[in-house]
Amino acid sequence: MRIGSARETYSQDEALFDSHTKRVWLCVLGTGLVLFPFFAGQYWLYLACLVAINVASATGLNILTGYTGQVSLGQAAFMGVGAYAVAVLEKQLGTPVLLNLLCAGGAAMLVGLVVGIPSLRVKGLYLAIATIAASFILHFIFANWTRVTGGTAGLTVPPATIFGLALDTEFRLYWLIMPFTVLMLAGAANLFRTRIGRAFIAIRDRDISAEVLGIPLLRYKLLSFGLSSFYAGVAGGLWAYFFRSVTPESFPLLMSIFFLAAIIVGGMGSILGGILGAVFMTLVPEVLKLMVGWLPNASEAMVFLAPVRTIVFGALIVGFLIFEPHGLAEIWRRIRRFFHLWPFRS
Amino acid sequence: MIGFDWLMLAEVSFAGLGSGGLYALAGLAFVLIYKATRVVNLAIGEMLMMGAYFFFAATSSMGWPIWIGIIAAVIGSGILGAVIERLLIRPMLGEAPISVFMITVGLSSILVGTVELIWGADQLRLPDFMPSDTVLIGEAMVSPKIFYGFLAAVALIACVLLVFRFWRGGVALRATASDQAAAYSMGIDVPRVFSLTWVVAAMVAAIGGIIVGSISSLSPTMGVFGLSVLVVVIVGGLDSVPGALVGGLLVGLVESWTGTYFGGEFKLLATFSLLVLILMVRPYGLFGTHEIERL
Amino acid sequence: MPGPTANPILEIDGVTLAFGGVTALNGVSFEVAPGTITSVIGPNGAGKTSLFNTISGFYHPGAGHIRFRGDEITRLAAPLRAKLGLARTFQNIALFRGMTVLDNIKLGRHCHLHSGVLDALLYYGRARREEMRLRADIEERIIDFLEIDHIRNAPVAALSYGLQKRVEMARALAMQPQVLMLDEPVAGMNREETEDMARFILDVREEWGVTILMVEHDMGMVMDISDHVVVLNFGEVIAEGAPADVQADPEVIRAYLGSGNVAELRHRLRQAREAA
Amino acid sequence: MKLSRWLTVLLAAAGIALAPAAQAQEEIVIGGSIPMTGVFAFAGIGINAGLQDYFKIVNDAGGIKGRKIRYVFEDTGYKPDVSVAAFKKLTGANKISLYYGDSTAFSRTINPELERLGSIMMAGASLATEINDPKKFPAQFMAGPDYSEQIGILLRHIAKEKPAAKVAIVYSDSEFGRDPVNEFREMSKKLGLTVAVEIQTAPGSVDVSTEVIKLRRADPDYTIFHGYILAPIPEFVTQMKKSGSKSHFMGTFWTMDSSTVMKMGEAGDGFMGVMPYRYYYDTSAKAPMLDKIRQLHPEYQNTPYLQGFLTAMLFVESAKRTLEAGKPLDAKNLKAALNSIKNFDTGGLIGVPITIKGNSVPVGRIYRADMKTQKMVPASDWIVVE
Repeated sequence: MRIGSARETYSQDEALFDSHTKRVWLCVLGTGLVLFPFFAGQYWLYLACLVAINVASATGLNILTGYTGQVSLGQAAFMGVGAYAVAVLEKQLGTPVLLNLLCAGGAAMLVGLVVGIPSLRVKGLYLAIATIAASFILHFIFANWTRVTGGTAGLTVPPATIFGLALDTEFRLYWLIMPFTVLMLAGAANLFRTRIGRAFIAIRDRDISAEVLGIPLLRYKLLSFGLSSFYAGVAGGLWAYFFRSVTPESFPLLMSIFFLAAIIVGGMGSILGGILGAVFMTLVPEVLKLMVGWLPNASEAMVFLAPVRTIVFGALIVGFLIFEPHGLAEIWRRIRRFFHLWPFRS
Repeated sequence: MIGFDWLMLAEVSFAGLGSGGLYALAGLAFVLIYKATRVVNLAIGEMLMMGAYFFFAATSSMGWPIWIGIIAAVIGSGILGAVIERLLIRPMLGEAPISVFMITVGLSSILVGTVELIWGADQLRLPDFMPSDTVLIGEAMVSPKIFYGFLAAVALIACVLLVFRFWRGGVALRATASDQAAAYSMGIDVPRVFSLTWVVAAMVAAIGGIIVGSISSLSPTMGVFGLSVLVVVIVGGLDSVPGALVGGLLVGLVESWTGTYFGGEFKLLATFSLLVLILMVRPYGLFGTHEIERL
Repeated sequence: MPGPTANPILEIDGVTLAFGGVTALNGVSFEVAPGTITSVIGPNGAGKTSLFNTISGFYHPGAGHIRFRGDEITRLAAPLRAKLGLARTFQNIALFRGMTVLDNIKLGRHCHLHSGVLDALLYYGRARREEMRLRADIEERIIDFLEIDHIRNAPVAALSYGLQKRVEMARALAMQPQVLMLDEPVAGMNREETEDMARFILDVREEWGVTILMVEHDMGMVMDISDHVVVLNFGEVIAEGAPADVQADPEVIRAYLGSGNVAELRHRLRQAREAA
Repeated sequence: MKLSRWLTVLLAAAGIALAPAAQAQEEIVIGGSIPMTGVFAFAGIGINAGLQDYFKIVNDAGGIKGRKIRYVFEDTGYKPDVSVAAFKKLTGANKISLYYGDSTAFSRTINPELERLGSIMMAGASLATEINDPKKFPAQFMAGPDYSEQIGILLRHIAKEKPAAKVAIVYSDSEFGRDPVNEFREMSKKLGLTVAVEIQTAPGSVDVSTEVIKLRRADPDYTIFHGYILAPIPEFVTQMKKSGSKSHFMGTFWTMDSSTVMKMGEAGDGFMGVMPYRYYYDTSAKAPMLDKIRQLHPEYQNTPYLQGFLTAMLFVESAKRTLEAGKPLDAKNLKAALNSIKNFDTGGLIGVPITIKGNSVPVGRIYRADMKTQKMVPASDWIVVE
């Protein structure tokens, strides 16, 4: 049980992790993340990197959809822009990794801004549909601007090299991907402690009155679009370094739906939600596979794995929307509250 | 223009109008749902797919005759529509339109998975039941499936429109569409109208699915068709039946013209560019109500 | 009628607003003197909220001018008006339900803050200092003042109607307004809450030196605290002046007792339909 | 003890705990990312059975130089990222020497990893032209002709049957579809054939009648379909035949499974295509290996099964040659052993002895659909691409 809080200054009260317990757990988590690669096998490292990339991208989408209320089904396509940017820069110019990743974010941001322009004309669902259109148009460009993108065969990406060290194993890539994700998460969390984050939420909750309170709608919607696609672009860049092969088919519409599902399941408008959702949705197929493995006639049941995965994916979206619209983050909060009051109330 | 193959243009245009008729039919199913319940149904393509699979199950697996197969598919889809409405859509009454939209995204995934679970992911062929001799309109040859598919679509659209014009349930639906609260106060059972709309739309979609499935083939990826339908209804206007019809034909024409004169890879590009253009210039579509812009 | 004020902070000059064929405002003119409490009254449907929406920049008038401290703002976008110092509350409360009370209030300061995206992502240096200053300022000047310190971390959705109104006022104050526009600040409140609110309004003027423009139905309160009253009916100003003068104006009485009721009825009907 | 030493001990302990269980020395582990589910499941299930069957045959006969084969695989659902995950999982837990991959995207994605590891030779379901390049893909091969070679075989057959014929290609707008289009163009020119038209179809498009109109205008003698499994080929063929076209229709490997072609119905009669292996029911020549398969399975086994089976044969042959030379099983040695295969008898799976110079087995034969007997019948001799 926890009683009271002894915060004495506003800055203590405004801290991201405002209690001692939270900070302790954060340290534990941080240590865990640092030690993880030394203990985990390459498969778990692989999953960890993939999860980290998905967390970064889902967090970007959460900024736009969860916090600003603009639904986008183009997140995967924006990741594609980032991935191609990295592939082209790394292949043709051989520029440094960090610069490439920033350029990837920048390129995706520019594209995102262009796509976001309809948001001044249309709202809500129309925008979602416009982003579907954008992802198909981007796919067309990836597949047919052969001179730059390598056409349908795509591009093969040389390994990221930092100080002459080629990051060609999961173990090494982990040290590139995980810090980036952590930084991006910290950035997003910070964002919502400031006027810009508040403006986003205001636009989501009541976009007209937000304007009267001094928030220029167009500018902030575009800003949100830009930031979200910047996140997608960097995540896509990391994706390119991770998979080392970028093709138009690497970023299907289904992947955008995956990210949307991740933030729905995790909890829209919550940084924690984006993390939980992306981790959960990335691992669900693995868990299902494990579960099928336990069945007595596993090899026969395996045939049903893919369809069941698809159904579970849809059912998670539907189930969370109907029964727990605030997602895993809310469930987490409830569990925590339970322990704060425990054993006096349950 | 000298040397321009006008006959080819005619044939291509007929083909475009033909597939446009199918778009219009699917668009109609979409608009029905939108008009009555304000749900943007991204799973429309998957609902078509379900109808086609029901038809496949009835004819190929059960060995029933074609006509019974069609009726079985329509009834099966109707039940499915009712179930979807009751289980997924009704709990979301009063929620943000975007949440309901995402429910339909999840629904499409559930439907695809179910189909894969039952019938597998392989491509299947529906039994041929349309006349297979090439149809001649003037000198222009038209694919029989497209031609009869178009006729069937037109007949069905006419049927649905007539029903909604004169049947009591249709009147209730239109009343609900124009003013839910007023419909309530006039004693119309609005939840039942919702349910009814989903049933009817699913039935219409089922027929669309049977035609589409027999023109190409049957597979769990058939839902992609729904994306073009989305373009159709945006172009026509989400809440406009004539919009869906005109939009369907327009999209069909645009697709076949670009496919012919630019190449297959430009088809989707053209469709979605049309969508973007409409969104920028006339977001509520060619015939849509201006109001719906404020979704 | 009193002559024009020497240096009005807000001038409404012949403002006309029409939706389709319906004229909501027709040549409305009046002035708001700095440091006063000016109330706009009138039967329902008289155009009061349309007037507020026009002043805050939702609607752009078909004719006429709006001037703020002598500067033309008729065509200015809403956010820029906010920055100039026009703050308002809403008739049907427009708080952001996804935020806490504190964040709602902080939001009001938006246009006076400067941190950019990079500052925000890093939350270091400028952004941090600015947010801390903001917090301190809000705590000391607004939260204490409006006596809402016990709910600062509560989500707004959980609050009572009266408290929500108060939070909305806090947010408007956070905008550092020169003119505070209150749209029915005490509607739906009981007597005690109304008295509290009236006290706050007077205190705001005293302590902050803010000019107040208010739409209100509670005649008791309007007559008690207003310096100047403007009466609208059918989109036109039918009277204005000191509370006592207005109260005695025969046209005002007629508007409220006579045809006004029909308009009120019609308006209520329309509202009911919109709500459904 | 100092912290650093503690850490060292801790890490070492973890290393022991998590290290793959020590392998029995004599086992040879073969891994696979197999699409048991998803759009490519019909092939994956067959491939898996083919691989398993041959490994069982070898193990029952005592293994490779006394070393038993252990085959481990994971389902991928035909998704490249899942395939990669499966690869990581399997290679993390086993010391794998040979691997079967399920798609071009996977082959390409995993290639740098294969080069880095240097311990695994991989074959796969991808017959992409790009993979058939020993310089870029030194550790990979395919147990059949690549798509360009398949097109080459088809065109050679056409040039022989009807010199200076008009040929057309219809392909899907995908990597798979676009793969051999250049080769089609160049080879047609080389063989003196006229390219009537090249038609690209949009993915997921419902109706191909506009494309049919185009194709009909071009009036080709031969039409080659590539980049599809089944749809929209039947629709093309039916509409073309109904409009009076005399064109012959042809397909490539993944279309050519007997049951797939038979689904075309009547319109499919006479449909031809390139097949690197003998069909299950082809008894026109002596084929001891096919007899063995028929013994194992009285029912029809599809062409992906044969592909898996032959891949397994080549895996085993390479491993055997490497071990016989007394060399360790790594990518370089395995690949060298594979490329040392000359005039190898496949037990009749392929009608001619094969020689593997590069990354492919450039042999094929034209088969034609006979709807009366519901079988594919040979329409040409075995054609070897030089």
